[in-house]
Amino acid sequence: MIGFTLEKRLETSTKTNLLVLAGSLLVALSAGALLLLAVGASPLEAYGAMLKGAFGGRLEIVETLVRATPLILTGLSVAVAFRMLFWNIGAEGQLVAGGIAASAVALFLPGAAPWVPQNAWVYLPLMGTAAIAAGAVWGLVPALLKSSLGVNEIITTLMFNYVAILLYQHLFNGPWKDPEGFGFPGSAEFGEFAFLPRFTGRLHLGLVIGLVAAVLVWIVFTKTKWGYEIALIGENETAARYAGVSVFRNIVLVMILSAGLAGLTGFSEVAGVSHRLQQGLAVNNGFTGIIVAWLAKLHPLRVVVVAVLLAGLLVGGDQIQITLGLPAAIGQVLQGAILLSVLGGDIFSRYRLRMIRTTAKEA
Amino acid sequence: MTDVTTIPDVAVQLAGVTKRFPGVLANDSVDLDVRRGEIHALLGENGAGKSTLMSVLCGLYRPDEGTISLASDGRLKPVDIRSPRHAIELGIGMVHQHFKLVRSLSVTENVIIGMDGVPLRLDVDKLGAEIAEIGLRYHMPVEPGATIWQLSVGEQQRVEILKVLYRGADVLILDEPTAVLTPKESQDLGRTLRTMVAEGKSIIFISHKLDEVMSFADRVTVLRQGRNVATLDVSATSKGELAKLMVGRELSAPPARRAGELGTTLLELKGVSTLNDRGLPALREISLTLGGGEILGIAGVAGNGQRFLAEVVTGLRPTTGGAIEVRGKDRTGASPREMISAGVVHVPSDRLGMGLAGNLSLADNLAMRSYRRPPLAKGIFLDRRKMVVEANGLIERFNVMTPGPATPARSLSGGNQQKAILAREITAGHEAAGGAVIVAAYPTRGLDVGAIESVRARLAEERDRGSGVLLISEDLDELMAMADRIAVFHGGEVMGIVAPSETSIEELGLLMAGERRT
Amino acid sequence: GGTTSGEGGDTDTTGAEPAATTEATEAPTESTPETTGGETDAGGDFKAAFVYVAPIGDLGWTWAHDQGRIALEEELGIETAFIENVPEGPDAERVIRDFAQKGYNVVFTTSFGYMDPTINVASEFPDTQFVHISGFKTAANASNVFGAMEEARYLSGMVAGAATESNVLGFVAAFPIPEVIRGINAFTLGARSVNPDATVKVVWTNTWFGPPQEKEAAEALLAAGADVIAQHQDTTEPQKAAADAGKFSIGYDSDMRSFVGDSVLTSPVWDWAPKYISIVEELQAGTYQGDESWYGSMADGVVDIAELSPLVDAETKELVEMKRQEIIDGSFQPFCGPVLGANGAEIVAEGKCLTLGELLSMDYFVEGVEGEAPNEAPTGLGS
Amino acid sequence: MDLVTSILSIAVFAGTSLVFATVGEIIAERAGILNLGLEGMMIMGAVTAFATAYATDNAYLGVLVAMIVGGLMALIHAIATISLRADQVVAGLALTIGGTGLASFLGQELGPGGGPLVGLIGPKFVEVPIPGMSSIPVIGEILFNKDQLVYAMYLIVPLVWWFLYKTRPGLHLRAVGENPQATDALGVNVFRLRYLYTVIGGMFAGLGGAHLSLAYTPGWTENLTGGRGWIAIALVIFATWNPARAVVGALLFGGVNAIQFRLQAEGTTISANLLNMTPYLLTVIVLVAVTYFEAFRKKVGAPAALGIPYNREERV
Ligand SMILES: Nc1ncnc2c1ncn2[C@@H]1O[C@H](COP(=O)(O)OP(=O)(O)OP(=O)(O)O)[C@@H](O)[C@H]1O
Ligand SMILES: Nc1ncnc2c1ncn2[C@@H]1O[C@H](COP(=O)(O)OP(=O)(O)OP(=O)(O)O)[C@@H](O)[C@H]1O
Ligand SMILES: [Mg+2]
Ligand SMILES: [Mg+2]
Repeated sequence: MIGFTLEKRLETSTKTNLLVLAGSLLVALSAGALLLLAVGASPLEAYGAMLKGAFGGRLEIVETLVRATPLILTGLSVAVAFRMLFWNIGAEGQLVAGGIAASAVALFLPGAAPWVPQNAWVYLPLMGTAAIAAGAVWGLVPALLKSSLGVNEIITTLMFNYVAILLYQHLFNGPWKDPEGFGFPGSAEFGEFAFLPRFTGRLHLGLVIGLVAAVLVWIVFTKTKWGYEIALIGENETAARYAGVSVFRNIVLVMILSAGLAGLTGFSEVAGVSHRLQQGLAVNNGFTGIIVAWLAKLHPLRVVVVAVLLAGLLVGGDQIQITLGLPAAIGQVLQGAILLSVLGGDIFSRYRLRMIRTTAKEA
Repeated sequence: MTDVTTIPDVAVQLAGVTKRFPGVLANDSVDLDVRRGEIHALLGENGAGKSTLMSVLCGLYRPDEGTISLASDGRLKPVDIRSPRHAIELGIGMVHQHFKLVRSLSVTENVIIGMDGVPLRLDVDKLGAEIAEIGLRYHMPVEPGATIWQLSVGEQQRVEILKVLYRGADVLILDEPTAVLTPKESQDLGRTLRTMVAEGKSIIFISHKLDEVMSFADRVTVLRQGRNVATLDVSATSKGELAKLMVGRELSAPPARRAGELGTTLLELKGVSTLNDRGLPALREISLTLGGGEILGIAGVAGNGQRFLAEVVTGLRPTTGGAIEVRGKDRTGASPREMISAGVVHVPSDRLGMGLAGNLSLADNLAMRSYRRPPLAKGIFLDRRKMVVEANGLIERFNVMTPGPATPARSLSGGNQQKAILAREITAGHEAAGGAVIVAAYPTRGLDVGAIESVRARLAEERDRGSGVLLISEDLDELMAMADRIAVFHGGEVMGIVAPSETSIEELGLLMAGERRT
Repeated sequence: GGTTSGEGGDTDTTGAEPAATTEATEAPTESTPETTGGETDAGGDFKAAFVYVAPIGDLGWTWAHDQGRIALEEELGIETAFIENVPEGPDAERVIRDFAQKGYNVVFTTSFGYMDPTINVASEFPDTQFVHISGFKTAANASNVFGAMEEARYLSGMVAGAATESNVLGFVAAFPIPEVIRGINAFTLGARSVNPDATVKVVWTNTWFGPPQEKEAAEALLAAGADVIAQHQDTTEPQKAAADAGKFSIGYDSDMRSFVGDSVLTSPVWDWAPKYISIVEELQAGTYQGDESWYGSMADGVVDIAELSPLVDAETKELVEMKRQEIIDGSFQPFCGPVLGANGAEIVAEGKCLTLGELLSMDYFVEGVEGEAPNEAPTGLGS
Repeated sequence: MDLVTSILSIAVFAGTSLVFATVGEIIAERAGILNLGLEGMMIMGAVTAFATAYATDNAYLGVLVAMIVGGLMALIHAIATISLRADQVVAGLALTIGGTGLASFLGQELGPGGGPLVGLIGPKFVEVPIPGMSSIPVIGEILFNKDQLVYAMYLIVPLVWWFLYKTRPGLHLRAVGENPQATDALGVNVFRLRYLYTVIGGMFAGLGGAHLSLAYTPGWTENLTGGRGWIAIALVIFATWNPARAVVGALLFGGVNAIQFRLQAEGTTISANLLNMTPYLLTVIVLVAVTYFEAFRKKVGAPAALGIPYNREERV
């Protein structure tokens, strides 16, 4: 008799990893191709248009990087928490909380404290800090509930997303509405001192913040005692306690870092792109960050690469509709398919298929 | 081709069974036959392949090569055992080394899971009565309605055996059944097994305890590095010969009791109490002292508070009363980390559950105590290269068998996991000026004789260096041989503290059963 | 892009017979992929792009704009492209820029949240015209266009006020912003003009597009005694809820009677086609005032009410049609005094009317509305 | 109909889809499979149910197709997490992301002539008062003046409960999520059961979606589920994996929005945004309470092996 079993690989080479990844992507793109064929479109043309729309020129690349900026930061945010097996599904809400706080500083500090010099060197750090703090506070409640009472964090972080988004909508539709804005929703525009500097097009300093954050998180993970403790808790909480690591303290600290990074994303978006608090801050960057983090296998430097590629998919996805006249939702379907096939395909980098033969002929 | 052999009294025959795991040849062409109505012991070092071989027999693993034959109508027929279910249908049942019970279900429910012939609609009461009856027949009383997590380890094992019996198994495999039992429970189990073989069943019995093998078994097979090195009649062999066959060399005598003078008091518990996870008292006003250069044995049936003692002393569990002093300094309420700084180290009972993070590398695991301080730590940073260097040093000094420091701790054998933990803890203890407090919980449980020898030697060595060892063990021989004093626990209380020279195994047994020493 | 495209467009479209429009529109569409990424050829076609916030199939707001786009194709034979479901926020700016860069001569951005992105991109593409719907900002090549929906709301209020028996009207409202509040107030004024006892209960859903919530809100209003349900969202759920309860409703955006049935007495509707066509024609002729701020009225055709349901009695029909003519000829405006606030204050005195600025920033309820408004009614407005 | 009756009546109606989804997730989680793809499966169920019902003019066929589609999506989850041992949390998220996108796509393609479904009016389930029972005061209006799928819920919940606690396969289901090693060793096919119950869970989610698009808010619009899948996941914990308690939770949450709008219509002046937060905050509060008391009672909450892939030859 012949059968197949999966056998654990003792080590996985980079080549295997890349091969498996390529195979998974191929599966996902084929699934997408079937969908495109089903609606009578040419997959090659569609993928070509997407590629061109994402990376086909300077402007396209700039826009892809603009789209990647929040994904890098939320991807890092999620990676930090997941590394400790804290399932922070709440980056979206933490991002919004950060955006609210950064906007509050930009909108109201000039009035409340006119003596604070109104220049970017003073205001941007203040806004960033406020955003980190607000994101952290938003993440802290689930963290404390988890670490003190063991309340499931998937649900609490998720529910806090809704609460943050409702709060934010309340603010720009109500109390924070631009008095000059004819009653339309949205806060007043910030002063220029609260704009993140731009390089070219809309590409702003947020990208650099994201890259620096990625390097810092990488250093934390691989070069510090704290990173070691996070990995230990993620692997075996009891062992971590036994090793004298305070799990309570670390859940709190890790969530401050994770949610703080998400909050910083909110700052980067309001100060770098929208320059006011308005509709459009909660556009699923927090959720997409989960995909980014997972595809990057929680590795902070890979998060950057994955974020750029995924941003390319999103930006290129516009072209499906613009040039082919097909529903843009195909882009979202592709995201799901890529994530699923990479997840599923990962087993082949962890295991190898082995044929087994048993000699008994009959039962 | 159909092999037909005609040895009438053979119930099961394994021929040339080979099983490989990645990088490991767990069973190497093993031949084994088990007769009807015999207790056949399987001996071997940790990792010798005993559990693997039996897992093949009970359908859990598929062999890479080899044939299994079963007796039917007086002839041996080769069978291809496809799954545990199939094995059960063929009359083979196994009680695993690690219990396979669903903790949230009742005894009855656990026994009938997967049973054919149970009606779709469950009549739990009727089935429970049947199960209780079988229990009585084999001297294994059980309460069918009780939920598993409420049962003691010994009772859980009865449920495991009942599961197999209820299915009408003719061949029973018991993997280290006595590792978690008290001496009394072990003897009861022996009687039960005798009743079964008397009915014509065959029993394969894995153990590391040579005494048990000698007293229970009819024949014994010794595995070494996956190969069958000998199958002998118990009556024609000795403990010494078996030990030698297992490890391939002579064993030295257990380390002697304390040589030097008792040092200053390292650890003192004054009326310490604590609660278990369900909020019930687990320790009641425990008072103990441990001096430098002393081994204080802690005896007791599992579940009588020994684990909580270890957790309280190491700061893992808060106390609800009393005081803990380390080297004369009050440490009541100290965190695990503070206890570590105070020189309390811990060899936990649950190796993979607490002592190691299985998926992390051995190097990471060996750094669990030392990562906070130089040379591994530099400020907030951690020097990973130094970590590997240090791990290599420990691996070599403590003779841990492993491909290297990057290997995940999970893939080490139990014995080597224990060696790694000891290496880490003992080394950490050396940093404590004036001797460490070493809390060693069941440090030799499940280990083979060779590994036990080395663990005991390490602990004795530390004692001789002036450390105090709190040795929690169920193995009374071990305590009698190594401890300077033995505190016996029952129901979260100390029943008495005795010196081995002034007591007997019998007296310890009475204390463990809750008879306070007068 | 540039001004040349206007002339090119002219030559392209003048010959197109109505019967041939379908072909005329398809021909340029095929060439779209080739023209990506660059300048329009000197003699090239005129291209218009639309950015939508919801799917075209929402039967509401976006659907109405898409009718305008289709009219452009059919009547002027120009090439159009659109992208739907573009969230307000950073993605919008990218999409708008992409259209501008691909050489579209005019880009219509059809949601308030596209205002900043439109203005931003406009500054980078001075040769492209941008038309933003709703909002208040303009630039040299970015105009702002909206319509006086309150006029149609007033008429629909008259229909509702005449139909109610309980004298309680329900209004399922989206967000408390002036556009919605203006609609509620105009609806209320219209209702009370024919039925002084009528009151309007408001339930906010905080959704533009939340079928379950909008249904539940309508049911709450029905349970509170309302027997005509009006709404300001992009679904037909409130209408369906009313129909299921055997009550009347007023639609919005498009003629919802065709989807739900005659229980929808009428719907205030948008008709963007005339304005879109005139913009494109003026662009092609080079006469468009690129920074116009246009607030169209019923006279301009941008707003109207859909044909009344047969269930509306003849007397009301006549009354409504009369009022409609007065609005069109400019002799009537809903927000001319006297207008009283929900708190009893006199907002606009007899003989005065609200200015456009005051209309656009309305954040209080008038007399007869029950519900939560952002502000108390002020006094002494109008001129 | 007084206020309380009408709120309860709406709660039952609004809660039905939640009950289906929650019970489905309970079944899957009892087998040890956490499926966060509930939202994606529900919305796919909703769109395909409506498309089918519209095309065939048969609402029952719509329900059938929705259940098949929900089951197929769950099958993807099963393949990924059971056979390919992918992480259950992330695989579920992928399913929700992909499912939401696909539903939106199909909503624009499955209409007549390949056009959109939005705005079409198709067959739907309407109230079928049960003779006799529907005229019982109060109770009759709340319970027995509903559509067929609500009645199906009345049957399914007790049936699932009975199955889970009183039958042999139910015992196996409970055991498999609790200790797959033990269950496997007793000859129960862990893989097969996990596949089976994951798929059944998905079918229930599809059924929940069908109730939305065929009864509760008949027709198709984007975002029709509006996060109900996520609420259902929270409800599983609220219900401590017990289908009977899931009903209580689902009705509570089904009723919250109704109450919110009723209060507005009755003239309360609490900010609508704050009122809208209540279901989410309530979820958190309930979860905290459940966790807190459950921890005291004993540790029977989550199936012990929930979320852990099972591999016979690997040590745990
Ligand atoms: N999950 C695993 N993956 C890879 N290798 C493993 C795994 N589990 C065990 N091994 C290998 O099996 C060998 C023996 O392990 P095993 O746990 O069987 O030892 P053991 O003698 O049973 O220990 P103990 O008696 O303490 O349980 C080790 O050398 C290790 O390499
Ligand atoms: N699941 C597994 N995966 C990989 N290797 C394994 C596995 N199980 C066992 N092994 C390997 O097989 C060998 C035999 O292991 P086995 O558990 O059979 O030993 P054992 O004789 O039962 O030891 P012990 O006395 O500790 O129980 C070990 O060396 C280990 O390396
Ligand atoms: Mg072993
Ligand atoms: Mg073993």
